[in-house]
Amino acid sequence: MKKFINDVENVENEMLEGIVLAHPEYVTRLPGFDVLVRTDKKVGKVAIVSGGGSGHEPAHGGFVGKGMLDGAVPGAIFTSPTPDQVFEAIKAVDAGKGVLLVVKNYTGDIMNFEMAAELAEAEGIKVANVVTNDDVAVEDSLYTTGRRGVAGTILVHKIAGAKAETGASIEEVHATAEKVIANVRTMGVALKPCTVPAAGKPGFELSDEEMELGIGIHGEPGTERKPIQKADEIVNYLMDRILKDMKPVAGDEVAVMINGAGATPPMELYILNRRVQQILAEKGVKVFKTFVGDFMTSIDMAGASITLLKLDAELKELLLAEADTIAFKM
Amino acid sequence: MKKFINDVENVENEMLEGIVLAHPEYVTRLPGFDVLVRTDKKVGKVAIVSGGGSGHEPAHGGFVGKGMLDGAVPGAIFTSPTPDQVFEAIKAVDAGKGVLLVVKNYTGDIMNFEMAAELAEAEGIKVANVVTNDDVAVEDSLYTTGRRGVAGTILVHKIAGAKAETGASIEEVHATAEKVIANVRTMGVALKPCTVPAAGKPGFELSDEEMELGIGIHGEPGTERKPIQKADEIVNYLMDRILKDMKPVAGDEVAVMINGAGATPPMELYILNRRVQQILAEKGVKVFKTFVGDFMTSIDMAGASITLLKLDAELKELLLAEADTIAFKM
Amino acid sequence: MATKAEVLDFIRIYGDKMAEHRQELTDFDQAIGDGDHGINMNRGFKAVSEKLPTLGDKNIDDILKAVGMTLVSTVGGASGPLYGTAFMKAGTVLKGKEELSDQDVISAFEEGVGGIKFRGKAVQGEKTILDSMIPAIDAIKKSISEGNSMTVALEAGEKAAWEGVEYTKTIIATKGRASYLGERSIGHQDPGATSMAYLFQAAKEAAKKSGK
Amino acid sequence: MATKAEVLDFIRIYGDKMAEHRQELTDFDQAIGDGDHGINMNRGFKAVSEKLPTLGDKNIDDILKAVGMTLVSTVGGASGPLYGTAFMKAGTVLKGKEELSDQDVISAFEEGVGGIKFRGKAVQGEKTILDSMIPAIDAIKKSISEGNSMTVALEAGEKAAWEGVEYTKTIIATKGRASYLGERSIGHQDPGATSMAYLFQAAKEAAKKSGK
Ligand SMILES: Nc1ncnc2c1ncn2[C@@H]1O[C@H](COP(=O)(O)OP(=O)(O)O)[C@@H](O)[C@H]1O
Ligand SMILES: Nc1ncnc2c1ncn2[C@@H]1O[C@H](COP(=O)(O)OP(=O)(O)O)[C@@H](O)[C@H]1O
Ligand SMILES: [Mg+2]
Ligand SMILES: [Mg+2]
Ligand SMILES: [Mg+2]
Ligand SMILES: [Mg+2]
Repeated sequence: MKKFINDVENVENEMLEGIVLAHPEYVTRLPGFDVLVRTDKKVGKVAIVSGGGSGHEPAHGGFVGKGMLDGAVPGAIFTSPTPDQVFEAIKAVDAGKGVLLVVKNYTGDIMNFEMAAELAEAEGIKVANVVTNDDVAVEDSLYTTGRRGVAGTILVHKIAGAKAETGASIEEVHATAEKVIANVRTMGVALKPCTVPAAGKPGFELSDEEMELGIGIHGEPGTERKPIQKADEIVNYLMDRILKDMKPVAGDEVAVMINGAGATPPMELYILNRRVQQILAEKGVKVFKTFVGDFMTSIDMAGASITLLKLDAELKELLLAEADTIAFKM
Repeated sequence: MKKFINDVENVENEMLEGIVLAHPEYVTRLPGFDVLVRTDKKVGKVAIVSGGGSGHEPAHGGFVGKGMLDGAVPGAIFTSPTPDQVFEAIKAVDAGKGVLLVVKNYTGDIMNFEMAAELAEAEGIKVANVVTNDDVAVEDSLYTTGRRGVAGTILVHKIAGAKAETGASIEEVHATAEKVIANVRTMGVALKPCTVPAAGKPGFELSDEEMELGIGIHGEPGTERKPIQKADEIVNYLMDRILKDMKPVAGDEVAVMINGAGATPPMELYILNRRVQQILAEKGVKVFKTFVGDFMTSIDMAGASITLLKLDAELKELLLAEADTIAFKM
Repeated sequence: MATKAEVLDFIRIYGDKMAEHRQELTDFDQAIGDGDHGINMNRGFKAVSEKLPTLGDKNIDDILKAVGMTLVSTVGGASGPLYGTAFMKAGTVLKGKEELSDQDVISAFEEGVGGIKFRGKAVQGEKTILDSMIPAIDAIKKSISEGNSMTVALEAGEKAAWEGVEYTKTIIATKGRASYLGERSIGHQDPGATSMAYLFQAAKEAAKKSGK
Repeated sequence: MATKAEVLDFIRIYGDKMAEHRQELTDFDQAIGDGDHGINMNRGFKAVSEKLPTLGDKNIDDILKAVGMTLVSTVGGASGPLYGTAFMKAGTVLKGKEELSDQDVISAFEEGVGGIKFRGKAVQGEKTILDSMIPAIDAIKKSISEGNSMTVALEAGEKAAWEGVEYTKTIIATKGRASYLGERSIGHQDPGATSMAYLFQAAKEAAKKSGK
């Protein structure tokens, strides 16, 4: 394992220290907790809290700031944060208009955020929550826990955050977040696995000729392991799955996010994007806005995901609204 | 070689297509050339052009836009662009107030940009140039071509770009750029080499226990190959070299850039940053602003560099001035 | 009758088992989850064992609640809220007790499993903790109703728990991370069901030690 | 006298050599530079060979200038401006010529090396193109002044060029990428000096072929 770290037990904490030392103008750490909150707490608005395991940087602390999140709760690497941490975040960011929790659809995340919500409600704080589940690689059926929440979560942060910034009620912010979730779809692919520092070795093995299609953001298995293909063919496969689920029609408008998994250079992400845009153009689907970069990583995995979000007038306006965070500015 | 690419010969072109398709609101490609220019050409200001080999994304096309570059000329991977391409960029961005070329100190870059400048001057365009040379790993002596230009170049773009945006003359913009160059220092380290797509295999070999200190942005050799150490020890070494050269005193103010080489996740960059900030605090050097992320990559190298820029009142103001580009917003 | 000392002993024994089987549970989770169940449980019970010395003068209900809260705030993931809720709920039903009757023990288990069901929204047969816990409790209740001692009943409980663990190898996971695997989860034993079987093993050993 | 056909032949032969030695030059550059010198030169001369058919009715000066411009706009890196400038400068001094006297050939080489010195700001002994080019030109001038034919002079020139290449193994690079290596550049031959030695080899072969 080759990493810029000190001791494996201190990775999460030292990373948090590094973030706060780098960006004190954006984020402040709650003393004694693994919680980042906006340095310039905004009053008179619904607050938004998100989180999950660490290892997805810049998610979620990188999206704390004007127009996105008010608080981020990073757990241990790939492990959901505990309710007391989330509860502390909720208390810190609440400005009297309630707190929306944006949770990715994993059993652990859901239960821990739910317990935090119960604690907060017991203290009289209004809490609502949404569960993101954009990963089309996993079937959403009676026999699964449903689709995983992956990179599309960032667009929920962006749009719900913009809605909150308008002074909307928690019910309105909640409804907008649900609208994003209903319209956002993602699928990913990995070329090389990631290494959890404490594990010291990759979470799974891929030969030099293999890729894993439909990978999750913790390296969970996907739909297929295949011989590695050309970028365009990989995109064809992923887009096929996304479009089958999303069913956009000519004239629809979408936002596109090409997300890097941590060890994929921009060069490759742009080559993927090229084919994504070609396919959408062929289908007559209009691209309103494109984001390319590392938004929701899987530590040092070499891989990428494609996210499409179908837009209406409200989502378009909110997508372009001002955002000023460490890793997302608009 | 595991990469999201199609054919190795098309990497540069398909990447450029991908960039333009992603961000038409920021950059436009000159038809028939490998040149990106601002989509919203600003008149009444000095224009700034930079470039060099491809493989350093987001540099340089990612910094084209308000408050930074007016044009970027990406050559083949790790190969400086040819004079005709640079000349075309100069002609396209010139708004009558002259064009400043920001060139990294490599023989090839210097000669190709110089020839382009000669062509432009022959057409009556006012051209000035600066050569960035922030890499303290290479000795600056009579017996070398001087220090290499590396990640500090991005801060030259930012500050010279802000100066140009004020409507300053080309002489003024040039002087400000030179001031940044005189005050910016960088040193890098690699854990894993990069693979030029056309080569198909890594440019150098590092065993699982080794790192290369003082690495260049094309994987050029550095000062030492050593057994891999803890992040804090690596930072101690790099900072020692930088500070010895820069000699800041207590009370000085600096900007810090922790730059990722392409395959290094934010997690690790922030752990490096933590120690950088500790050292500066110990020395009484005040950190005015910190940037952490992939700014000047080396394709898919796992590595990082630390850049310090000593600031005065002018540089501080210009550093914070508005910038709106694909990869750098302020 | 179970004394407070026996309850504390049970918690200590279970904590030791989580340390001992840390790698085994993690390996089971590596196969069908994210490879951290043993790490998670061990982290939680290490925190519990640091807390135990401060709980000596508390009633049993407060002890169990404190264990649950500690698990909730140190384990994370899916098992933290599940085990944490189970201990907290068990505490709630034993309000003010310094000793437990057999019926109290059964009530505590039933409240615990109720907490897990409530929190995890799973039912038996989904390849979870419940698949060893529910049969174990049923076996204990049956044994006590047949007039056996709690030690004998816990022996029957542990046996049923391990049968439940075996059963998890034969079914598809439809809850938790293992559900992403679909068919591919068959053949593997569930880590959570396994850690729960060790809980009944610990309870049995604590009861045996007290010689009743 | 060198005819236009001989000049075109020289360019073709040199282009073939750059294709043939592509990997060798790249390997030399891998050792002390960035491993692309053969790729660069080959790319440039492939473009030149595509251009050549359109230059048949041009004068020699225009042919050389076109070669130089093609190199400049296709090679990039350090060698593009250097070789490109050399050909362009050589063209400039041969204005309007359809045939070249021995003196014309010498002038062309001298203008060429002047262009490289101007563009690269290097002097002899810095482990560059100049280290094979300058001794080669000196040898050619000496040979001609001794009354030899251009073919004989070019033979002497090539020999001197390869001696220059050998010499580059003994010195530290102080220009170009190899200069980052300092002492470590000793022992390796310079790729640019090598590609320049092939240029004199190509000139010699073209002269020999024409049988003069
Ligand atoms: N909804 C649920 N109800 C009951 N048990 C569950 C549920 N979801 C998961 N589990 C149990 O949790 C175990 C995994 O725990 P752990 O690995 O610690 O958490 P995580 O899955 O978050 O990494 C599974 O083996 C399963 O027994
Ligand atoms: N200033 C210079 N003057 C003359 N020749 C030079 C100079 N700098 C570099 N060279 C030559 O260029 C060669 C390298 O060319 P090439 O590999 O094509 O370009 P790059 O170094 O940009 O990759 C070196 O071997 C050396 O002979
Ligand atoms: Mg987990
Ligand atoms: Mg080169
Ligand atoms: Mg797990
Ligand atoms: Mg080279």
